[in-house]
Amino acid sequence: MAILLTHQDRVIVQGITGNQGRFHTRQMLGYGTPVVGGVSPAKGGTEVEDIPVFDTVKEAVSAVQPTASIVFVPAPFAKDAAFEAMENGIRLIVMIPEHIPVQDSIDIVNRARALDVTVIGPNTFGIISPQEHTKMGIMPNHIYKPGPVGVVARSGTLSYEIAYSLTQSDLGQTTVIGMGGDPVVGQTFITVLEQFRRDPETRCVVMVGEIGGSAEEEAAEYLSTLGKPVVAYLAGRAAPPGKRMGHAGAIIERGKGTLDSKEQALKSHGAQVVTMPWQVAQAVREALSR
Amino acid sequence: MAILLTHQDRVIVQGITGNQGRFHTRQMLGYGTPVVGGVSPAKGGTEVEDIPVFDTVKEAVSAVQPTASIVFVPAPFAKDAAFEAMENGIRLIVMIPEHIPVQDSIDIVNRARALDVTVIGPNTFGIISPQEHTKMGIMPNHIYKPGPVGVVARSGTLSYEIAYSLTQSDLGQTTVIGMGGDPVVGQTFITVLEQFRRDPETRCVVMVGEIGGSAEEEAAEYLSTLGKPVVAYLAGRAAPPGKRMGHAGAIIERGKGTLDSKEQALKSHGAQVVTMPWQVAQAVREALSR
Amino acid sequence: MKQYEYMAKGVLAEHGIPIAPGRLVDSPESASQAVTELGPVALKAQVLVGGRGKAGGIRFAATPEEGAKVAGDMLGMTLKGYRVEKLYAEQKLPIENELYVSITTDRNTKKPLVMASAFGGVEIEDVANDKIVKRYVDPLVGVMPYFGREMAQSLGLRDSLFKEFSDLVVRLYQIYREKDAELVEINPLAVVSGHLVAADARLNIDDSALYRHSELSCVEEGSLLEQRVHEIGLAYVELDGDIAIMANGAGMAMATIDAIEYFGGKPANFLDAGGGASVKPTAEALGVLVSMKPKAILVNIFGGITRCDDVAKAIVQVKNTVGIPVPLVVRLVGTNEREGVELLNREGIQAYSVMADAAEQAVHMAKEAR
Amino acid sequence: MKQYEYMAKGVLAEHGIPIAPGRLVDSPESASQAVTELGPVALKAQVLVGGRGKAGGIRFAATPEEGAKVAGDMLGMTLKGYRVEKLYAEQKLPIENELYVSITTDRNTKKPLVMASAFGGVEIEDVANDKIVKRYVDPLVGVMPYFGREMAQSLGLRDSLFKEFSDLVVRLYQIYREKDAELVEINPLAVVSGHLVAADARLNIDDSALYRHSELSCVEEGSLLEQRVHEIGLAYVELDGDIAIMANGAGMAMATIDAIEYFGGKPANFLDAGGGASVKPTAEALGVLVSMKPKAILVNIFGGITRCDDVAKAIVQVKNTVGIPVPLVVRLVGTNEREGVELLNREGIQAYSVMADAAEQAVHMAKEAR
Repeated sequence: MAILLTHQDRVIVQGITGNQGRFHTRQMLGYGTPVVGGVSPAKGGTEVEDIPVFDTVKEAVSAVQPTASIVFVPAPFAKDAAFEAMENGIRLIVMIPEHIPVQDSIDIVNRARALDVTVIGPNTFGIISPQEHTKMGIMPNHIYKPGPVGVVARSGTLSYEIAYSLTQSDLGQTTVIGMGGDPVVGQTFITVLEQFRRDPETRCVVMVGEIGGSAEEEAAEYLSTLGKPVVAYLAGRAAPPGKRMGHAGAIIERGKGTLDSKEQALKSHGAQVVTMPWQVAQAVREALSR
Repeated sequence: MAILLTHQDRVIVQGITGNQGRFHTRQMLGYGTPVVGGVSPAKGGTEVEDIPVFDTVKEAVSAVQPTASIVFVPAPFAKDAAFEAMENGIRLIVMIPEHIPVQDSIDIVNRARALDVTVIGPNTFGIISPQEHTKMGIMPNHIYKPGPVGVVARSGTLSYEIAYSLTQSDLGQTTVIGMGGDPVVGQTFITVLEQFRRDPETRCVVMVGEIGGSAEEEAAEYLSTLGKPVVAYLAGRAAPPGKRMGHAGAIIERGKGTLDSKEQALKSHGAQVVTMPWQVAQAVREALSR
Repeated sequence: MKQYEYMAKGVLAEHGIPIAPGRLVDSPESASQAVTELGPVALKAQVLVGGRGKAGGIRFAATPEEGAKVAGDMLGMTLKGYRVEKLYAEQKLPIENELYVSITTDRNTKKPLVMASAFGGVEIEDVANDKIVKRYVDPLVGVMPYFGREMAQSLGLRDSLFKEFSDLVVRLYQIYREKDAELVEINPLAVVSGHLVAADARLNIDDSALYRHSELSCVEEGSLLEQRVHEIGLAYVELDGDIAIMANGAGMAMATIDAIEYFGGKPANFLDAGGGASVKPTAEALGVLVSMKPKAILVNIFGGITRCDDVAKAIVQVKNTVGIPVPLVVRLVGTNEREGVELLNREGIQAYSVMADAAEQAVHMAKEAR
Repeated sequence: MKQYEYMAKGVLAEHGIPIAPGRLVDSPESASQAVTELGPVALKAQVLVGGRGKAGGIRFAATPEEGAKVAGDMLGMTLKGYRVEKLYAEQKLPIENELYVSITTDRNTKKPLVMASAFGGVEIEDVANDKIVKRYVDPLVGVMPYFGREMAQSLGLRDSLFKEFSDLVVRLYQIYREKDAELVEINPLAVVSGHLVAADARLNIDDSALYRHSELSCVEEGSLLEQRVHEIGLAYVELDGDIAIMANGAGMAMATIDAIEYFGGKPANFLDAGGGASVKPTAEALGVLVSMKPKAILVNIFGGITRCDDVAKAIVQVKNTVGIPVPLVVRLVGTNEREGVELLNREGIQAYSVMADAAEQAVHMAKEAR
């Protein structure tokens, strides 16, 4: 099993004719993802990797009945693409681009809530469900394997590092999901944890957090009702206040968003907090054997 | 009985300290309307006609638990007032002002739909339920009496003329409602007819329409399912095309909104259409005796 | 308030919608100068009527001399009742194709409505319904480029036209919202060298929103008398009959006109004295009716907020100042009816209480006066 | 991107929010002139730091002579690490009361958050929570005057302040939206003669939205090196240690810094070479690290989209051109790992596959180099 994304989904790629869109369409297909179409304005009628390309999501909807869309268009056009997907009935949207203006993300995320659409990202590596052979994202295919661990992360490569270490320790994953590195993204730890709670095959959840915001603190209280062990690793222990660490969201602002308050909150609600990424797998193994 | 407005409602007056607001608060109270408060920014703490005045709707909500609001503020501030009422949980709003920009009305009406708020107007004389001794509006008090006739009108004084002729003919009213003379208003004939359909005491409905738009044509089809006799009188028989007859909505534009198409549509769905206002009462009497 | 073509195009250009180079001319000399600078031009009468082309309101000039001559012919001509005061000289476009696009407010859905057609250049009413693409806008979402792309696709546009059209719809909606437009229309939306150009444009502004658009030019429409009555704040429309009418409320005024025709008379005007009018505007309104020199005057008042004694006072005041030299029929019921009727009776004016009777009497008196 | 106070105030004034008369000065002469024209002024250092007042960044001048002297003292001084280049000379306000108001984006609710307090003039973090009024904005509805009135009421404002505050919140939200602000803050929002005036202002613009704000002045923040690395498109932060770091992805870079500290080392920087970096930017980034003259360099790559052989090529390229005269530790796993490691080995560079081992080794080598 998996959360949010399964092999029953029918995926379209918005911005399929760009370099990134083409490359990752190939990768997604290679992993087994049911990619059923692409959208690229004024490129309708062509094909990418034998997948039909449409001018509009509307046309794609009537031709190939997609359920999910992954967006690769450049940041200035991302809001338009997300609304196009939402207003045409797509119910799962993965927003890959970074540098989307925050005001645009606010509009996307709030409209998505009103329409009950699940937005993953922006500035995310996406979502992958190994058992389902299905992914929407830019993560490497070979580092995952099916298993009982759910992973939710704010950061991309760091989640690769951790997922790979889990895989090498023979701890496979139900679903690995990247919430995205921007200040405003579609998911919170809570919304994702709630999904993992409802997935019977997920037996342990790994949270990969970082400095900035208070997403981890907000999530901590939820852990009590999760009913599954949580291992948390947070990055940015050595980051100085007031400096943005790459991610638009990763900044300690005037005393808020420090690692210490996050770790305290998580620990006090029963999470196993490790200090280095290479400690995650061992902690998961212990949690599962308890 | 009545539709939309009963004596159980608790009414506030937005713009209560203006001349119009004061005058009609007195009139509404005189009719028996349960006016529980007024709102006038920076005038909170005072009283009008022994009714407490608040700075904000929010404050009024917590102090006097209103269910309905009548708006008397000048047109440029009407959108703000309507949103203030809606966002604070008021579920029936009567918008008296004329000359509200249409774009503002569009925003008000569409937001009201999303929140399931009933907006009457703008540019309406309001709503009166004689049996309930309750009115929200600027209509004269003495021309109505309780009875079995529902009246829905686009125009004010013309509806007074007709309601008075009904009253003089001993044909009382359940509720008389003015939809408003603007191009974009909260109600349609259909939404109001649907209310009259569900009110067991309304035994006959009078529609007072006019040239412009296609509200009457849209409503015609609904008449088949109304299950009650309808008498319709429409004004503007002699109006030339392209000329706006006072109401922002009353204009025959490029062949649309003519009286003829409206009357044809209503007749073909069973309405009794009369040509002069003084013929309404007789037609209602005949409908009721059938 | 309607805007002249050249004003509408100015607004389009400000919002980045392509228009052809052009300028306003008001004399043969400036027309000649325009051709010198722009090359061959279309000279387009700036009047607020549709079907201008067919009526001779658009002519062409290839040379400065021709420009001067054509402008001389056109300036001062009357087009569907409007005198031509200004021409818009616009570079002649080698039009390949003509589309249509507009945004209006749809009263039934209470939403903005975008309409487009691949068959432009004629009035949209003359285009078959299945050749028109219609889309409603959710005003809480607005118009984003995808909305335009979906319309472009329905229109069968490809390549650069596909993208230009999408972009144009977004800009058009900005105009519609920001300018409080009742109608913004580009017809024809011309295809020139494979690109979209607004060849003609209409822009009607919501009168109720003019207070927030001091940036727009004021355009007066209607007869001088209509303009005068509008200035005193009343709704007024000139009709072609001989019985002048005043009523309180737009619906009542319409119904009064209808009643006059019902009894075989001809109404001279529509005049709404307002739902709660007091002495002064009522007297002013009545003064206007007198100045029209009708065969009879009918005042039809249902006193709700309006007080009958106020109306009576206004009538007496006009009678005793400017005078009312034509037959006057008054119908007066409602609030303070008794006081009002007494006031009138004292001045020898009879007051009816039934609208039908009053209308019939007014028609009768107008016939006698003919 | 942060804006200087005088820029922020310019934006406020454009949006109709009252500010005191003032001007930018950059010399004793222009400061003297400012006092002549404005009367007694506050001279405020234009630097991007909070707590400027306490640090001596705001001083007063009553006469032109005093203005020249104070400006002479202040210009060129260093305030919390920033050199003062410009002063804002602002007419001295007889402040009766100080409020606070700001709009930011709330990450948890994903909505704009308006905060206000009747206790302004200090950092909002120092105001007790029950003295702060917080309201979230539904972005699909926006901020209308009633929203401001409700806040004004919560703040206990009356009469003209009640209305002015409501109006100000509407305008502040316009700025927040139209300027793509991360933060717009007025603190203190002063009461002067019973009216509101923005006495100090902060405006931070979302970097991702700068492309649509060519109207805003560009303000460079950070050290010269940081600015240089940002120009080549990479995220870079200077730290105060001696082990230079490069990783791919912000999370990995943070984790790498954490690992260095974990093993007792001191990271010299944060450098995210990007999640899918190719040879050229990777080489440029490495070049920057070399130029910092650290005690050791740690390159930590998890090859996902990034190909390990590309990273290896970049390292070899830098080694063979500018040279790498300090100990280099490379951790390289993932896509094309074997090819990458072989390339490095051929140049005599060892590659680790375990992050912990690499970090420990880098700390060890840096200690040896001390």
